[in-house]
Amino acid sequence: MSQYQENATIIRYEQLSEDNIRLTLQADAIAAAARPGQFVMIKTATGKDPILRRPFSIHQTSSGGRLQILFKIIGRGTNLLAHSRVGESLSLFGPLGHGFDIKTERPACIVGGGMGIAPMLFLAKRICRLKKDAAGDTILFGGRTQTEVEPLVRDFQQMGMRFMAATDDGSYGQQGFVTEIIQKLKLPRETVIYACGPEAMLKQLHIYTQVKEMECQVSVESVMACGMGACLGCNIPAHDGHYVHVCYEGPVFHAKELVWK
Amino acid sequence: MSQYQENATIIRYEQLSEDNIRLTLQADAIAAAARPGQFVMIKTATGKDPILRRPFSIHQTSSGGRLQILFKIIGRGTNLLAHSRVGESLSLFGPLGHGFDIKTERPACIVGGGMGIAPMLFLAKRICRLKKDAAGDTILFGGRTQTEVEPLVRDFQQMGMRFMAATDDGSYGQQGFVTEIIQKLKLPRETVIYACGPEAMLKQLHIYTQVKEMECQVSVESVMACGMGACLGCNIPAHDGHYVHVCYEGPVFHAKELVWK
Amino acid sequence: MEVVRDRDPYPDLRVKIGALHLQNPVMTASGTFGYAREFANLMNLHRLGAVIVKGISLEPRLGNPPPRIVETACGMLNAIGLENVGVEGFIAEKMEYLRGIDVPVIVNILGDTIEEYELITERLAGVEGVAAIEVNISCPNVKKGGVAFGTDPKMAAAVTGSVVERSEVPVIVKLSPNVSDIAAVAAAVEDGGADGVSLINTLIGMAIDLRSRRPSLANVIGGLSGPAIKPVALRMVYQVARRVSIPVIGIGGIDTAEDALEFIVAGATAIQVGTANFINPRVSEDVVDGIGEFVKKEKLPSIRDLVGTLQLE
Amino acid sequence: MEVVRDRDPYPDLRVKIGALHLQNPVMTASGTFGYAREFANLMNLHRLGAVIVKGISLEPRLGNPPPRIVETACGMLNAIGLENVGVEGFIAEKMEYLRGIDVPVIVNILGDTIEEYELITERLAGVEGVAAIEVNISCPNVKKGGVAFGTDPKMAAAVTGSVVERSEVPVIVKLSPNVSDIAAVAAAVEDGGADGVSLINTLIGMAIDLRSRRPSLANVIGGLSGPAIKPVALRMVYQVARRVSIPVIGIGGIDTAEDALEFIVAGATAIQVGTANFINPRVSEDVVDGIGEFVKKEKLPSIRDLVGTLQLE
Ligand SMILES: Cc1cc2nc3c(=O)[nH]c(=O)nc-3n(C[C@H](O)[C@H](O)[C@H](O)COP(=O)(O)OP(=O)(O)OC[C@H]3O[C@@H](n4cnc5c(N)ncnc54)[C@H](O)[C@@H]3O)c2cc1C
Ligand SMILES: Cc1cc2nc3c(=O)[nH]c(=O)nc-3n(C[C@H](O)[C@H](O)[C@H](O)COP(=O)(O)OP(=O)(O)OC[C@H]3O[C@@H](n4cnc5c(N)ncnc54)[C@H](O)[C@@H]3O)c2cc1C
Ligand SMILES: Cc1cc2nc3c(=O)[nH]c(=O)nc-3n(C[C@H](O)[C@H](O)[C@H](O)COP(=O)(O)O)c2cc1C
Ligand SMILES: Cc1cc2nc3c(=O)[nH]c(=O)nc-3n(C[C@H](O)[C@H](O)[C@H](O)COP(=O)(O)O)c2cc1C
Ligand code: FES
Ligand code: FES
Repeated sequence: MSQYQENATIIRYEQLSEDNIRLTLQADAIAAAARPGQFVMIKTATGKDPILRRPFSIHQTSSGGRLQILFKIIGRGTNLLAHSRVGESLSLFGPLGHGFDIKTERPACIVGGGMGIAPMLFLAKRICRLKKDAAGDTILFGGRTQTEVEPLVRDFQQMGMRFMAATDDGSYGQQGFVTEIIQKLKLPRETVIYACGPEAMLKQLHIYTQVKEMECQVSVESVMACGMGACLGCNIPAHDGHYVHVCYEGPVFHAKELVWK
Repeated sequence: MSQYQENATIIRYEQLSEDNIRLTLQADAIAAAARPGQFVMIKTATGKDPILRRPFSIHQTSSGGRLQILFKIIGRGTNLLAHSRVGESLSLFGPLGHGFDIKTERPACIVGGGMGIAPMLFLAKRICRLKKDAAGDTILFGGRTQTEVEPLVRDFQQMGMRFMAATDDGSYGQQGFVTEIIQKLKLPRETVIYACGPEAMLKQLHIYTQVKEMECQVSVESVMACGMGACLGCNIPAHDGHYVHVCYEGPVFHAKELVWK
Repeated sequence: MEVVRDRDPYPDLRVKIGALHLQNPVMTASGTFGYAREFANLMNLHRLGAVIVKGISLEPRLGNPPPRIVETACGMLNAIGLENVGVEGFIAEKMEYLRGIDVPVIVNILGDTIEEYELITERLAGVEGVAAIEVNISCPNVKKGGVAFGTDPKMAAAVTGSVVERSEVPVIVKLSPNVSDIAAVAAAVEDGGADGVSLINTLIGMAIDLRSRRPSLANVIGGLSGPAIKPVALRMVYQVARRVSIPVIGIGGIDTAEDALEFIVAGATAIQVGTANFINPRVSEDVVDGIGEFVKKEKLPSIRDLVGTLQLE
Repeated sequence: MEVVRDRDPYPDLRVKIGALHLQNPVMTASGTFGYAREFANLMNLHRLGAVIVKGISLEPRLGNPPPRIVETACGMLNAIGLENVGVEGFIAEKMEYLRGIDVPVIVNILGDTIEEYELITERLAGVEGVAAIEVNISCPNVKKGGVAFGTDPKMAAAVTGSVVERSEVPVIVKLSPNVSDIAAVAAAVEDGGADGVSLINTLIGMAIDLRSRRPSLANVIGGLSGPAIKPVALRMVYQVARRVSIPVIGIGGIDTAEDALEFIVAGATAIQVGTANFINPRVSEDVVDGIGEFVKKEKLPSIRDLVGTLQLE
């Protein structure tokens, strides 16, 4: 696995909602090497404050070396990113971590909750490319409200997979949590769940897939200083009493490897 | 003397040369209270690095609460300012320090070297306003090259004072240092010299005015943390063996009060 | 708890340092607020819990030659060299204005010998408007200065004792962070009779100008302050608060009400705003407002109920 | 001065720490560079002066629970808790790759007792590819850990002595900044037989999450690193370099070649890049380049001619 550090020019800036933004970057080397579920580390400040880079999943790559990130403004770093402009350049390195382990011979159910949808566009596209027919696959996208979900729907609908959206308040798609909806889907047992989102959601999926004896791959988060295995700061408890490190042993894990409080 | 802290909107951005920039800010209270030779402290970073504000002379104020600063890009703070855009707002407080002591009944010779020209537009305008006739007054503006000097010439020529420009390389106006030119002017002894610029220039003017027994007011610089008398960090040696503090006892001093190495 | 004044009774931000009553826990750190007057144009002085003035010595001091300050990453170094008007000059020139601001005035004092501390304390005794004394045993700028006192528990206790003995007002001892065990110094100072401890003073640091290969400060070394030192200050306040039973006053990189509240959670009864005054002259007032809003939002009976509430499992 | 390799003879950046010869003065600080392999994709490892690996203990350690890191103003706090594979695991799993990178490998070691330090040293003796040992007597993260050794000159000298006795390679002792007089500890360590001292390790700090009123780190306290601590590090390097005659290795907030050169001017023979590796994985190589350009620009015979050239009047 090779990694690169690039100064990537911002070639497109999309404000998807009040606090959700999508940036398209020209990052040839990283885009070419990236696999679904991997992430990049981005410097958000020009000065030394905030000093650490911020991790962002690779939302999508396109021929021509383009790479997209989709992010929510939650603090200082994402705020600075939100103030960046087309034409400016960002320092990023990657691709980092282990992505999803795509099982081409088995049906897929992709579950994204909130910003957890970020890596799923890349994943869905890749699955569609690898399989002749993705009609048996499903994408479940849950969010708080319409404004969070709607702007991304078209990108997913083009995919040729079954697409279902849900919002907590019912303002778009079905009303309820994706974890409730998935129960009703009667997914075949060999289905592989690929999920990213709030811990509560991932925990529910873990319990569900344990009961159904299904495979569940989850992309998780942690604080990170380096993103590439140097600081050992990104540990989370593993089921065997040891720790795993999200940046290089993850961010994608089999749900059963982790501890779910 | 009253001071104000304002978030001032940038209403005009002028790139006068590669590294000289003029910003026009809407800063009603400060503009209204300002006197020539005073300065403001401006926050250049959104984060905490660089942490300290930067001092800038008030270049000009206009009716309608507008205030201009003219600055050269020399480091991180001025670089950040140079990247600011019209519509954004800057935090500044002032007006700070003691300005020039204008002697309306005596001829004036304003000498600005390099960025030392910044406070002189404000001073020249004020002198013209206070006197019926400023024909007996002179403005001497010296710079390294044409690019530094030319962009400001028109503003000064409109003033109705005798205006003379000089450049070290002769690329604009007379060739040579303003300190040489002033010798040739045969200024009447009662002339008051108002000067701002490189220390070497100010020292020459001090020696010249000592010999001629003329009054010489100079605006000087120092490192500053607070700009308003709180930190005592801006001291420079005074002729009496004590220290004076540039931010509140200056920045304008009588040249003979200071020590010229 | 008795009160000096009952200005804005709710939110209840009142705190007590020994016999000293403050309307709120926000003070301005010595040397970063001049003699208060400098800020009168830019904020409402009467909103403060207390004002601590620039360190006062027995005789006037010229201070160090320039340059005295240099910016560092998220902080600054200073080597002012304790320039001040001296205790007589302070009483003659500064006290009258300070008496007028209607806020407790705490006089920060320093000396090169115990005798100097004693003489300054005696001179300040009975001076109207002096609400408390803060003893700087830690200023790192003057080589022969406070340092020795601040790093040795016995010496620290000795200075404390002789100042307390001569003072008619509460005595706060300001600790140096440049020690192996600040809690030990705090404990010694408590035994010496201090009514409270304030910490931290600046960390000793240095900067070099590569072009000239000279120190950036004429004094070579200086005191590091600002957000950069906040984690060290917070840790020391936490350690000291667990060790002593007198009130602890937290200082170090406080920029916002959140910063101040973190120090209070760590065990500080009150806090001081220092370097931040240079960047935002009305920050101390903003911090008072922010603490008030927090107390309301969290529905705390008073700010005192937040002191030392750090949750540890 | 003899050389190990004469790669790019000019500019001459070669330095010596005891019998250890480095092609340039730039090392990577322990715990911030993994086991080097992590950086192979993002920089040219062979450009480094030396690689210092994550601290190794006698037995493997799990380290602290999360969260282990938190960002601070121009810095970060870490409480990794010295997670490492243990000396056996290190030799078995990590050394082979490290032998291949063609750069001196310095093994950073730590223990809870002198005996542990001795056993690790004995185990490393004769292991091919170990160019030197850096003894961490200062890691502030594990409560019972290095701290005691690092703060007491006698203990520091004792550990040094017993490691030096058993080591076949040069021994560098890494000092703690959380002391009143770091030069005294350095002097004791020199007497103990150290070939060099490296400083500073992290300053002990703390951060609090106001919302939960909990420490931001599971370990409560952690080590502060990054640009925020550079002024303190530079001051300590300056003080130690004037006190000892063995080589001093400067560490603390080094981000650029300018930073590194300032430490060298202050008296450091070599430097280590730490936290900056996280922000720019190829920063250590950039620092090597920048130092080379400086030596050329200033027409210095070698980088060694810059060591301790601080101008004082
Ligand atoms: C592998 C990985 C991939 C990620 N991919 C994406 C992505 O594609 N899109 C996206 O929007 N975000 C993503 N994140 C989260 C993103 O990194 C954080 O939102 C970002 O670092 C916040 O930076 P900030 O400076 O804006 O917030 P800060 O100022 O650092 O923090 C603001 C507040 O948010 C909290 N916070 C900080 N980081 C996180 C986090 N990781 N999760 C939850 N709360 C946090 C802090 O505790 C603080 O209270 C990812 C995180 C990881 C580890
Ligand atoms: C009262 C006063 C009024 C001023 N008015 C103006 C003005 O109208 N226009 C203008 O362009 N500048 C003015 N200056 C200078 C201006 O404040 C500095 O140029 C600015 O602070 C530099 O900030 P920086 O972050 O860009 O540079 P830094 O990154 O802080 O410094 C970059 C380099 O420049 C050097 N430097 C820093 N400050 C100064 C200084 N004051 N003089 C010379 N070298 C310095 C530093 O040592 C460093 O080597 C004034 C200064 C004072 C004290
Ligand atoms: C310019 C300056 C001058 C100072 N002078 C004094 C002083 O005279 N006496 C004193 O006890 N502390 C003095 N200090 C230390 C501050 O009071 C405070 O303890 C320190 O700056 C840490 O707080 P901060 O990070 O909020 O600035 C000074 C600090 C600065 C920056
Ligand atoms: C995440 C992290 C882990 C560290 N682990 C160790 C260690 O295992 N052993 C050690 O001696 N120092 C360790 N350090 C300290 C660094 O080696 C260095 O001394 C310190 O970070 C200061 O340098 P810096 O400011 O350049 O980071 C660690 C530092 C960090 C940030
Ligand atoms: S973030 Fe540094 S090891 Fe994972
Ligand atoms: S800059 Fe602070 S007193 Fe002058």
